[in-house]
Amino acid sequence: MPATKTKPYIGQPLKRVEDPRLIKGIASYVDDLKMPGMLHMAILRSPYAHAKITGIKTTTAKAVPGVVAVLTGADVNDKCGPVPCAAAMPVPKVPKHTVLAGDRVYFVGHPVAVVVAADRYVLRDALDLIEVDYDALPAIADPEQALAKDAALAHPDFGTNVAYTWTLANGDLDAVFKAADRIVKQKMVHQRVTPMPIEPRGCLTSYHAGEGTMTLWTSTQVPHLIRTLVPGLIGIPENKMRVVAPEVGGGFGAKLQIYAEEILCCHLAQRLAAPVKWIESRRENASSTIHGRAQVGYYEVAVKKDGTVLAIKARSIADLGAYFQLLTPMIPTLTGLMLAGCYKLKAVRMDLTGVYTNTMATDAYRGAGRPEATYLVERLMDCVADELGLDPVKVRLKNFPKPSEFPFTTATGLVYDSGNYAGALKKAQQLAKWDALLKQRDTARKAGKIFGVGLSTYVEICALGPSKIMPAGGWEWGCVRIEISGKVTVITGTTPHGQGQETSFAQLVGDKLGVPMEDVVVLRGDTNVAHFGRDTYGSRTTVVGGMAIVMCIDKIIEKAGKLAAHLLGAKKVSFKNGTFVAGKKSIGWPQLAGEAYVAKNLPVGLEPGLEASAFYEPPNCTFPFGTHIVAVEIDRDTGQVKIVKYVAVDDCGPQINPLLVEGQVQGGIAHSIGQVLFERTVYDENGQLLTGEFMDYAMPRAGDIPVYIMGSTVTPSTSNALGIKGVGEAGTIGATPAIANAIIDALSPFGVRHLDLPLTPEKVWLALQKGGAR
Amino acid sequence: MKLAATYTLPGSRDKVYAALTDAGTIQKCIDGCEKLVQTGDGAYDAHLKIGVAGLKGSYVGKVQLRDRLPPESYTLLIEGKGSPGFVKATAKMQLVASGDSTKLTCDAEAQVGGLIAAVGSRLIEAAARKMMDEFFRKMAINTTGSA
Amino acid sequence: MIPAAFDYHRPGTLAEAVRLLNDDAKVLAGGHSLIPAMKLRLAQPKVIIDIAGIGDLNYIRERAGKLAIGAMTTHFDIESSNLLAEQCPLMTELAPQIGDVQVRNKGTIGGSLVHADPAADWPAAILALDAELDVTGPSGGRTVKAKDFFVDMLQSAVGPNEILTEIRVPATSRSVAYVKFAQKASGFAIAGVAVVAGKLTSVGVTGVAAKAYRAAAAEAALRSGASFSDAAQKAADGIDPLTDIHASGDFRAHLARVNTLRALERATARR
Amino acid sequence: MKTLVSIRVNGTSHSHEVEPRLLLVDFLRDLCNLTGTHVGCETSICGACTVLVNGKAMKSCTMFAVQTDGADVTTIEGLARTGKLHPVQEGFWECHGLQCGYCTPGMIMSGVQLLARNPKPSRDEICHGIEGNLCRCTGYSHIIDAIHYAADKEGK
Repeated sequence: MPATKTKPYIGQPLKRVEDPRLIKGIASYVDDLKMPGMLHMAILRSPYAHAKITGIKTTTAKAVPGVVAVLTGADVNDKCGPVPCAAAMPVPKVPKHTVLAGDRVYFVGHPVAVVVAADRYVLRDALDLIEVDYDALPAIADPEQALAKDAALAHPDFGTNVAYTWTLANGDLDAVFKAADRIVKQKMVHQRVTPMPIEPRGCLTSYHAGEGTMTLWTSTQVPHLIRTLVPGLIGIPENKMRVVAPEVGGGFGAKLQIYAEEILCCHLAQRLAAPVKWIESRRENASSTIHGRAQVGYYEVAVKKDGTVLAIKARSIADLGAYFQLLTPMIPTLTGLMLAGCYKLKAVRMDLTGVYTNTMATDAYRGAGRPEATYLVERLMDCVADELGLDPVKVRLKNFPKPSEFPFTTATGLVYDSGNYAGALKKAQQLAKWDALLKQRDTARKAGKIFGVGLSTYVEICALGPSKIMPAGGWEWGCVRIEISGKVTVITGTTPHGQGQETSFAQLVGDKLGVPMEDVVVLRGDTNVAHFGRDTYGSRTTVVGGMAIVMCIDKIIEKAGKLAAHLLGAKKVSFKNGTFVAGKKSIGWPQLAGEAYVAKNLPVGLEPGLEASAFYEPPNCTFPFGTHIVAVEIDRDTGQVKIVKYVAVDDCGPQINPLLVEGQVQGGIAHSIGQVLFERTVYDENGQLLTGEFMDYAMPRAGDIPVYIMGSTVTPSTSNALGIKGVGEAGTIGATPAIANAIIDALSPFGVRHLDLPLTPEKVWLALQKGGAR
Repeated sequence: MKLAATYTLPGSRDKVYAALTDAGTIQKCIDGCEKLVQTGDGAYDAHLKIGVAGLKGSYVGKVQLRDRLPPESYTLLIEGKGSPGFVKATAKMQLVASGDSTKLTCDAEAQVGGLIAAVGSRLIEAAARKMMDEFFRKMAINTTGSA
Repeated sequence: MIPAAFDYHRPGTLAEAVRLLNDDAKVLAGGHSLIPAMKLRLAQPKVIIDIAGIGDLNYIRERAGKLAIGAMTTHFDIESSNLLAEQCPLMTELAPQIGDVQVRNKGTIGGSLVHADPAADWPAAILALDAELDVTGPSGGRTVKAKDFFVDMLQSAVGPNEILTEIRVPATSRSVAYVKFAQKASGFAIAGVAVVAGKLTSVGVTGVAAKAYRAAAAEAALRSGASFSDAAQKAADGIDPLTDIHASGDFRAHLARVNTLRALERATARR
Repeated sequence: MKTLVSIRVNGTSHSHEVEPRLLLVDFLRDLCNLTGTHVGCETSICGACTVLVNGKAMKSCTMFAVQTDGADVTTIEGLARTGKLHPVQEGFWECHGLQCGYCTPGMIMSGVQLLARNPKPSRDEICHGIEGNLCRCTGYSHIIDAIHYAADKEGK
């Protein structure tokens, strides 16, 4: 019998169960998988942003010894695809997203031809030998210019670059704006960024002709969504398709997708009767894996003199790229949903125009539409404070809903489950030693330094989500099985890829079942094992995945209780710490499991076995929140920004594993540091991608990271029994405006009220020059 | 990318104009022009091996002379593509007599795509300028000879 | 990314290496400039001459009042050289600012110099120190002065059939400094300024223009008694600065001036 | 034209006839079946492919296998050869120094290199020591903790 555990696992900063294989280099990412007879696939991509293909010659490439196939759009587009978009949005004209280009290319990196060979080196040589003739066409790469009358058209057939318009309007906006003392206005550009997981995409496919089954191993966050959508695109029944996400080297939304290469790779495995592997190069990852953000907005806030914020109006242009990926047109609407931030507004309005450009599709990058909302709202709050001459902290405090007002319905129509925004703000101020920090700023400025302090108070929407608001089911599935040996197998329909749920779910199960964590194994990421699932994105895994597991545990305990009562000869048993007790008699899991499966002494009507599965349908999303406070110092001569203080207080409800929460928040903040200080995806005016490698796309390194002061408050969610909220994107959502606000505060003595990200040294230096710095 | 430059070439405007629009001379003056075949009036097919130092790429392309107003002006169109990407340039040439020499103003607009645009952005403008300077340096030697 | 195929030679002697060289061949030193270009297929040499097998190209020694550094000496070997730290501290100050640990462990000073990347760090120091560079070719050896070494963008004075063998730098006082503003993504210099302060202060600048240069106007101003800040203002005079997505020409020129002042101040504070 | 290349990897000799253009990382991954060394950027920036060549950390994506003929290479798989984790590996585990784990082998090898040269690094020295390694998940803070942990552990 295993040792009974005494201390609860939940709430402890336990080290991860998944780590040993990763730190020893013996984990299996997709490129680590090999199969006998395996072929490799490579894609020839367009160097043009927009062009007509007038001819493709493949004969030389085909003649290279070792080359198995060279195929173009004409060979494959009617056999597989198109690349699906699942966003339920009315869009009048949607380009058909074939897996390879037809007679036109619409962005740099657009797949044009595919080569297959047994040897990767030969494959690469053959790629150079495909000759494609292009007639260049005018390209458009800037979303705002795309709306100009004489703009080049991304898809000339459509006659316009406008993909759709979308409006969210609540409250009597006009009346509120009329009644306001002042309207504060600001244009903001949310620059395009590239997710850049360190592992690029990749997949391996194998078709078993005898069984008619297809297996796809792919570096994805969403094997289940792929299994739902891809079978129909490759002519395989859903129940003959298996999708496996092996170890996945980072996703950040870039792998919340179904890509042309995955479909193509499946098709080729069937067509060529051999396993086919494709591994993306970094340059392909930069050009042909989704990008994020890319919105331009004209924002207005109606305020009263005392700092009461009445309404926000947004006119936004979202750069969608040339094609729709899985959720492309939907992402900017999430910005609209979160437009009220953590404030009590009387009205909101967002008029959104989604535009096509000759660029890679934008889609869900960490935060997916919500960082844009928080950034714009929190920047606006500072603009309001600036214009009214008020303290930015007081402006925020004035407009928060009180804890007693929750559940709180926002002006955008969301129902925030629980919150104590002032509580998190106060805690952050304490940790930051707020008054001393402001004094430090005064002293620094007197000494001629450029020093700023900024904050953001954020709320975000997590645990996506109730099925009614999701494109294809927002539930989650789980399964818990007490094996005959008493070991516990947990299967989750979510697909964690670094977030650590093999650990946090084991903690949860260990506590709830009263078994040692070491006896719990958490399986994920294989549709033949996890029969159902809606996968990992939108900070949903712990909440919805965890709740599905809790439901399973409840079912198992109930069933085991019946068996225990029967075996103990009692009418009633109680359950505690893994043991069922009736009077002085007790029975534990190993015995119960043995009896349940041997099944010689079961109560009448009780099924053998100790396994339960469950679908959890969340009644609502969750709304974690927090406050980040940042202090920066700027080098007057170079414009270089240094973060000198960083305080993060996040409230994601009770924490199952605080170490993992801290890791998620810190990782998220790093993405924000990148976005605020240097990250940007650059297309030139002709649609050429200039940030196609790590040599040109700057990301944070260790030296860019400040020493964090981290804290938390705990306000349980009322949406689920665990009270948990999710934390995967909180860092990215809270940090961007806090860092930006600190920098703008530092520049405010030089007349700066707003600058668009990224705040590169040159941009900051130019602002200082303009503001009269020597 | 816009490139503008003024060069002074020895020789009369007629001589310079003739040299600038002569296929043989053009080929001699472009470093790495391996082949230049006339395909029509003012139209040529070119094979170029150009680049910077050890980083050279092979390009196949077309050269066209348009809007020819001898000896005052013409427009040069160059399109080339190769494994490192593609180049497309339009250059307007104005010739003005200046004593024994001819002053030539070149207003060029170039578009570079593919790999060279993605990884060479820092170097492209300087490389293009260098190639242009080199072309006219050689052209000057040529027009001196024929003056 | 996979390079195009090539023939590989690993000669044991310099003479053999020189004999193997031709227009289609490239010398492989540490490979940290050449291999990335080959993987991108921007460079497709038909022949690679790996000179790592030539035993006597990796050294740092004192000779005739100068410090002689073999062309195959890695950045790390320079960074950790006590001899250089004592006698030519600009070299040990600059070396750890190159790339990263892994790059410094493999990349060599010779390879970097011959590649003549306009944003490489070494050229600033080599120019400021008035180094001498020994080059061997089919007709024997020759010595090139630093000021003649950087011919143009990505083009050094080393011919296609020559090999750089040794770099000689003078012993200096401690009054030296290298101040660099790095391109965030690649770590290459946007403006790197090396100063050797003394009676005739020299200033080498890299990253700013198509090739590294001596800030002659700034040096002249210093000679005529200008203040550091006035002299530094001339650090980009007469230069056509590069522009790219990481920095405009104006900003590069500005940073050249800022870093010149900083390097002058830092160097002289060490007097 | 293939060349015979012999490399001692984690104490075991591996000899293969290879094309000279074969990258060291492909030699390790494809011919030695040591897939712990990863490829992230291919341009010598991200450091996921870091291995020790004769004790020095190098980026195996920017080296030809022929260049390491006769060398001693240590990969992530070779660090815990006796079955006991290297202190840096232990630090990464204890301090949650990894999430997706993809950059981790390279990051650990750089950590090993750092501590070999500087057993008691400051925070700044750690940052300098791992500046050739990118991590997109952790935000580095826990990685810095992990290397501190290893330094303390090795110092004891």
